[in-house]
Amino acid sequence: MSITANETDFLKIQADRHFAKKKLMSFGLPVLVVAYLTYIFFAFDILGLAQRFEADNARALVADSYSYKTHVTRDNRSGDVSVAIEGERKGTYPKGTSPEWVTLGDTDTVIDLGDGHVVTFGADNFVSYDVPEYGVITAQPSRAKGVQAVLPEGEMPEWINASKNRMTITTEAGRLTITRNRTEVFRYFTGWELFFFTLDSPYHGLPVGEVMARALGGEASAIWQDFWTNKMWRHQDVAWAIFETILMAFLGTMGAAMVALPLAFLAAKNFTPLVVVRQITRRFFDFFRGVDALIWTIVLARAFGPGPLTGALAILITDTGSFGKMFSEALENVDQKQIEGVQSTGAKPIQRYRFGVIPQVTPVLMSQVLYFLESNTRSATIIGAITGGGIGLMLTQAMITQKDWEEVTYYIVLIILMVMVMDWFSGWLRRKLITGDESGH
Amino acid sequence: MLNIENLTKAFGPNVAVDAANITVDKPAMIGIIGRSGAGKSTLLRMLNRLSDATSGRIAFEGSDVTALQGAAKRRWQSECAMIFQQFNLVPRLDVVSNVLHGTLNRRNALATMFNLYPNADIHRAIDILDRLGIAEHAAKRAEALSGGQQQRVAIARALMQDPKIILADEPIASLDPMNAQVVMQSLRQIHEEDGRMVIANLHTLDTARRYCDRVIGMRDGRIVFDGTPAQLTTGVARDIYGADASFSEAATSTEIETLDRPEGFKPAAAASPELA
Amino acid sequence: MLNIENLTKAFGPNVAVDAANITVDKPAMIGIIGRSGAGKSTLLRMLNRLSDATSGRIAFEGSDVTALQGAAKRRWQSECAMIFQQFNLVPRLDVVSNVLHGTLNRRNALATMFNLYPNADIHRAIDILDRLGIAEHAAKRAEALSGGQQQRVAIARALMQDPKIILADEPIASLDPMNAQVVMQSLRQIHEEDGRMVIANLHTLDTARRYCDRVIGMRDGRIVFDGTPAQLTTGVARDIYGADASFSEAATSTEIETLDRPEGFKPAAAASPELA
Amino acid sequence: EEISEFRIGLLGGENAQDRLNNNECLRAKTEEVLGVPTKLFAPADYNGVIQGLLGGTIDMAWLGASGYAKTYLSDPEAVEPILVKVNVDGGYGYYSIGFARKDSGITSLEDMKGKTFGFGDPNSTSGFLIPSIEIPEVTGSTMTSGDYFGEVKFSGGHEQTIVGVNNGDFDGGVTWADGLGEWEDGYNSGALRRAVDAGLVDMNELVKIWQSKPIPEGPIVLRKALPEDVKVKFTALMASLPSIDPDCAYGVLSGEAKGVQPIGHDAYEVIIEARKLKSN
Amino acid sequence: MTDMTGMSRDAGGIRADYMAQVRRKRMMDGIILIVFVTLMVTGFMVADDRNAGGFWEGLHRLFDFPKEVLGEAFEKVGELPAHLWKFLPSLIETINIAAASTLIGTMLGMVLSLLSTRGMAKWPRLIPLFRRIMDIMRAMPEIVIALVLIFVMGGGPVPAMVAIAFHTAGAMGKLFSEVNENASLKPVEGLQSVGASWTQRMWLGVIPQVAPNYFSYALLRFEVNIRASAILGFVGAGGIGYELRNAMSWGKGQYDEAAAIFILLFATIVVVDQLSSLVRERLTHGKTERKLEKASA
Ligand SMILES: Nc1ncnc2c1ncn2[C@@H]1O[C@H](COP(=O)(O)OP(=O)(O)OP(=O)(O)O)[C@@H](O)[C@H]1O
Ligand SMILES: Nc1ncnc2c1ncn2[C@@H]1O[C@H](COP(=O)(O)OP(=O)(O)OP(=O)(O)O)[C@@H](O)[C@H]1O
Ligand SMILES: [Mg+2]
Ligand SMILES: [Mg+2]
Ligand SMILES: O=P([O-])([O-])[O-]
Repeated sequence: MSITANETDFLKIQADRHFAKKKLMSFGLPVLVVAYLTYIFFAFDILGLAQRFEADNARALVADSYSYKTHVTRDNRSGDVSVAIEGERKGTYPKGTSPEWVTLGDTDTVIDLGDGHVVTFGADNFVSYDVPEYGVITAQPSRAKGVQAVLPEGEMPEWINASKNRMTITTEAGRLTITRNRTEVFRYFTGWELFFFTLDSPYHGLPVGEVMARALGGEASAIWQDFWTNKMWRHQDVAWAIFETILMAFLGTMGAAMVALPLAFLAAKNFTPLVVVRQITRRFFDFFRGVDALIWTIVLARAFGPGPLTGALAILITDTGSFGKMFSEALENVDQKQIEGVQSTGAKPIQRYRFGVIPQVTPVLMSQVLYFLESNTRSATIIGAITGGGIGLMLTQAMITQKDWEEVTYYIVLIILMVMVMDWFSGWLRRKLITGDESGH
Repeated sequence: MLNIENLTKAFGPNVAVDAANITVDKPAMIGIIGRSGAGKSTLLRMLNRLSDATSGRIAFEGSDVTALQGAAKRRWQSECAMIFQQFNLVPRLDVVSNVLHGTLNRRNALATMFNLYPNADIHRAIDILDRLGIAEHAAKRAEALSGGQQQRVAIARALMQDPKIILADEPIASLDPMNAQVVMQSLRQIHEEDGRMVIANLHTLDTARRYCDRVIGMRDGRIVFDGTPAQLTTGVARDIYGADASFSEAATSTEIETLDRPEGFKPAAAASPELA
Repeated sequence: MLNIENLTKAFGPNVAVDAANITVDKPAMIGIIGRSGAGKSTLLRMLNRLSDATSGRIAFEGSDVTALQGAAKRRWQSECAMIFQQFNLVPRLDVVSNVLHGTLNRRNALATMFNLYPNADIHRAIDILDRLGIAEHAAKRAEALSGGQQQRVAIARALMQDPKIILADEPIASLDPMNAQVVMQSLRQIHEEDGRMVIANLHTLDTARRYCDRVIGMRDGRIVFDGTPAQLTTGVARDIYGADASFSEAATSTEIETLDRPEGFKPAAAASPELA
Repeated sequence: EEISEFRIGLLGGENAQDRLNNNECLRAKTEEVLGVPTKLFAPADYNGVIQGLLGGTIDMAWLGASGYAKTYLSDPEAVEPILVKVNVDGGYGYYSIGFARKDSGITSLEDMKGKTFGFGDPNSTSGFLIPSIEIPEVTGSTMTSGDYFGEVKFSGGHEQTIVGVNNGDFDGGVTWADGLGEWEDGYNSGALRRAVDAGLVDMNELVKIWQSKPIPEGPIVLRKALPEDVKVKFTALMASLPSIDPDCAYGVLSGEAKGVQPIGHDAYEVIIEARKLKSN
Repeated sequence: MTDMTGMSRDAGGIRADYMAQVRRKRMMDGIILIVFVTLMVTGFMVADDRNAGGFWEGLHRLFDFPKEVLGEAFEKVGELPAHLWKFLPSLIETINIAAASTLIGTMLGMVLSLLSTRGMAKWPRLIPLFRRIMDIMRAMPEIVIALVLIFVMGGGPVPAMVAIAFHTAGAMGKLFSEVNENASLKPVEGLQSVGASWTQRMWLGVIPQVAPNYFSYALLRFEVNIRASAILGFVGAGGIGYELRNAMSWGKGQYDEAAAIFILLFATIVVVDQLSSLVRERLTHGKTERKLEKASA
């Protein structure tokens, strides 16, 4: 026994106290966290939110992201029937043509929704919908009398929503809406329709092999043209938008790095002994950084108007603040020995910086710049949504109008890919430039 | 009580332990010697189930240790304490907490995360530290201790497990001779006083000779010697180490006495050797 | 040619160099000894004009070095090369680039910004490296070299300056004995072959004795000894180092020979000391 | 003086790309008429276009009445109205429509007491300015949150208001419609109609709770600093657009219209006064 | 010193080799420089061309907008305190969004990072899976998630919180796993040898080692998230961003409010920034800074 029993007892009491304190600590932190989250739970009204949660919307969103619908519409005033993908003008079938599940007759139009569901547009605005295991629903909308629906006997099922002037029938096969002015049928399909070619293109609906064969047969540029200018998916504009986004990030980040580097010397203790200059520079950095790129965008919009340049300048200003701070910290950490070594040879101050300082800080600076390049690609998406440029604007607008969720999905996938590619690219550059540089000129 | 049968571990084409057979009938202090790469660590790690055997079997008191999984495996680990060359303590935590880690397997996981150790355990931890002569460091962070003290904390953690077997993987290799001695003494004492089985990898012959009841020699994964220290002649040692006649035990010695060698003082010579 | 008169440097109340007077008439190899804090580095730094003297004067070949400013001061620095204990190279740049830094003062600033050195300079740099026996490392990064090699690169940079004086601030303090010898040999050879003045701070007496023509001893900022190595008796050394009679030169020696001391072998003792 | 470029600003309300597509024909025609490169810009909100006009980076836009008022109040010398869209019925007005969900049981502004009310964009005439003046006349109270309505919020735009009401985020909201046609179709044109056409809402599930007095259609404006001949040429182009290219006019004027007719600053004095009233 | 007396046999060869290397290097440097300059210049020209207003023509108007805002703010400086008070609740909401999402995101990121660090992962085979998950979480801009959630569950702070937390989890997961890689596995093995479960090994063996770094990163992230939550307010997720957008877009007449909001936002960011650098300094004694650089290098 190295120490007396007394001392051991003392140690035990001490340890007990120590552990009591530790218990308090290890309890205190989680308790604080839980308390805060509880506060948030109530402050943010999560319960109320759960009630308001629109499962329908979520379902619509998910369904729409991988499917599309084709509208068959009859104008009840003129009697004209049109078929359009997503109900858009640019997806409309040329007059007199239709997909094979729609049979255009002289008076009757028969729409086969599959699984035995058949909708028929008859004469005088008459509509009938044969729902298997339920019966036939008919209606004859007119300006004077409203929709005039006739349903099979029994209680009206909840998938039918009818009032005097409007009726909507929603089934698994599709949806029928009748108002006094219009009768409209939706049929849903899986996939992103018209992704490659729109209906007006001769290549629409051709099998891949056939298109390939034609491409080899000298039609490649026409095929590319039809795909590239696809009105529905606008691949050309999307490509430009992605490019603009990356351009904003690139110009902003690199520009900021170039502006920040000389300024950082002014903010570094070991290079600028003057406290006033240092403090002023630092406060400027704080200001540039503290005002978010978003606000800079608004400020700059007056001078430069909407567009990618404004976004790039906003990123440039914010990042000058961030880089300025980080660069000056890196500069404060430089090894004085190397500088002194260069200085002792009688080098001029600028040479001292060039050989004593720059080689030391390049790896740090470079990796920070490249890291920001990637993260700014994401910021540029958001800034674009506000200044009017890039993929961000396309995305937010598609979301706000809340219809083309397949386009939203398309943009989201592209954005994620873009950011991941930039992440990979900046990582690759970092490895190439920093570790691969053997002589380090 | 411990039966190792044809225990084999292969890393790819490389066989680290090759059909090892060891039988231990009653608690003993066993030293395993052999040169670097002989498979000593691998053998101990399989015993503690830190790594899985490729084939073969370990049986302890009748039960098949190699087959244990999940909770049962962790149960076994708690009965078979391990001491590492690098101590493997949590450096930022205090000594008592490190020792209390020995009880983790017995205690409720959630409780241990909140440092809810029973007071009795805390007191026992201090008693064990006291037994090993480092009670006064109880409240310090493990990283603040010297190597020898850290290794004793590791032993304390092992004792805290109240294990049937203590495995020690080169427990003194990172220590200076003075500390090495203290640590080996502690292990011996634990064996003698508590009657626990101790299996220690050692890389010096003299340590094995002095502290162990039985010495096992390994070479290239195979057990090439198993006997009493007395049977471990220099010739046998050369076989184990694959050394030639120039082999001298002193090269591997960690005895304190051998360090206090008299030094002849020689004034700086004026002649300078040719450069290049 | 070099006249140091009453050179003084004070850091606040602390006088690092106190009215030093040194006169050198012809290129010599001078060693400055003294214990840590004696003011050796400060003296050399004032000579190179890395720091300014508080008072006093340095004159070289008639011109007042202490008064130089701007371009003239940098001109002087280029004529008075400095070698540092920690080499002070730019580790990420290759060896030749580091050596070429010796020409910075002579070359156009803009050209050097883009690493545009004349080919003749590059060739000379490689020749110098070759002379110092490290030409084969020319293309490597400085940080990839061993300490001794790095110090030779630093010497190459100094030689690249084609200086009249080479100042070396404890050039071998970071090196192992083998490398220390190579570096000191190089400095001596440069002195002898090129006839350049070398002033080296040294912290071991035997090095100063072996390589220098003249030894200056400093204590607490003052020059307390100035003479030939032969005059540097153990008594004088004790004075310089402020040591008592137990002072033994061996303690500071970096001689290779003194390391190969014979070792007595003593077999392991069986007795084990009590635990705790 | 000469211009090197002509820049058209497009107000929100549709997919940015749809807006660009709909106005592409106008861009091409303008380029032809003016002989300078012409570009379209579609910022995210009303303010984006207004800032462009104020800063001189956008030369022409079709503003809402309130948007014009804002531009005028910020800088009277920035823009001048040239033309206004005339509806099929010959008038040039539309309405701000208050609406709610049918299943909420709300049928009038009285029922909205203590409930959440949604405006659109702060710069919208029908989505904010007019209702913020006319609704208090009905309720006899201010539009401040807690005064009459439990909470008053800006949704950000007409589309967001409709979706917000439909989702229950707002108990009621205001948006624009031409007031012609049937409720169940979402009227002949307007934000409701677009939402119905897109399948976003079912008018059966909504009820009208309020309607404003007619609101003057917003003006097509040109930057005042433009050279006179540019103004003349462009005005002529716009004025003749419905007759020379009805399809293009349909896209540019967001639906059926009888045509456009000249209009001056005076027509918006009322709106400007209204807007001044709302500024503190 | 034989080789000091004259040029050694192979010095000529070394010379030639080095000169060749210098030439190669200069050419590479030149090419990189030209490529970079070209990218910058043409990039600028393209952006300038696609922008409504040009850079040079707009430059003199740079201060028009700030002048307008500040002019009005100064005019009505008396109302400023009232405005500040009025918008304080929105600011608190914004800070709460940032704090809650940082907290949740960090905790999630912690688990993800432990699951995707070699030597610590509970299911080593799933490491690539967890890494990809983190990549995707990181790549997803907050605004995208927020807008989708606003559609599904309506406006308010929760969509913003979830969106930011999601992104934060991905970002922190990556940073944390870099920290984990520098942590010693010895304590983990030590705990494994006593029969500790995975959770115990992580909590007692890893967390104590990495906690200061985690904490420092989390604080840094908190700052970023305050800005992010202000931005999301701009697109309809509540908080101070919503107020700012309304005031800003109304324009003249409410610029004093915009200025007040701006002051609040800016002050918050500066305060948090200063506080967090203070705490981080204390926490790691400058250790993390260096680690950060290493990690990013
Ligand atoms: N995780 C592993 N993966 C691959 N090979 C391994 C691994 N662990 C050990 N080995 C190999 O197994 C053989 C035995 O290693 P082991 O560590 O058991 O030797 P040792 O006797 O403990 O040596 P030392 O004295 O160096 O600790 C060696 O050849 C080693 O390279
Ligand atoms: N930059 C400085 N600021 C303040 N005091 C200094 C500075 N440089 C040196 N000193 C002081 O001046 C005295 C002499 O220092 P100097 O470095 O010249 O000693 P030295 O003989 O080179 O010692 P060493 O062997 O440790 O290098 C010391 O007391 C030191 O603390
Ligand atoms: Mg081993
Ligand atoms: Mg010194
Ligand atoms: O100004 P509005 O067109 O939105 O009424």
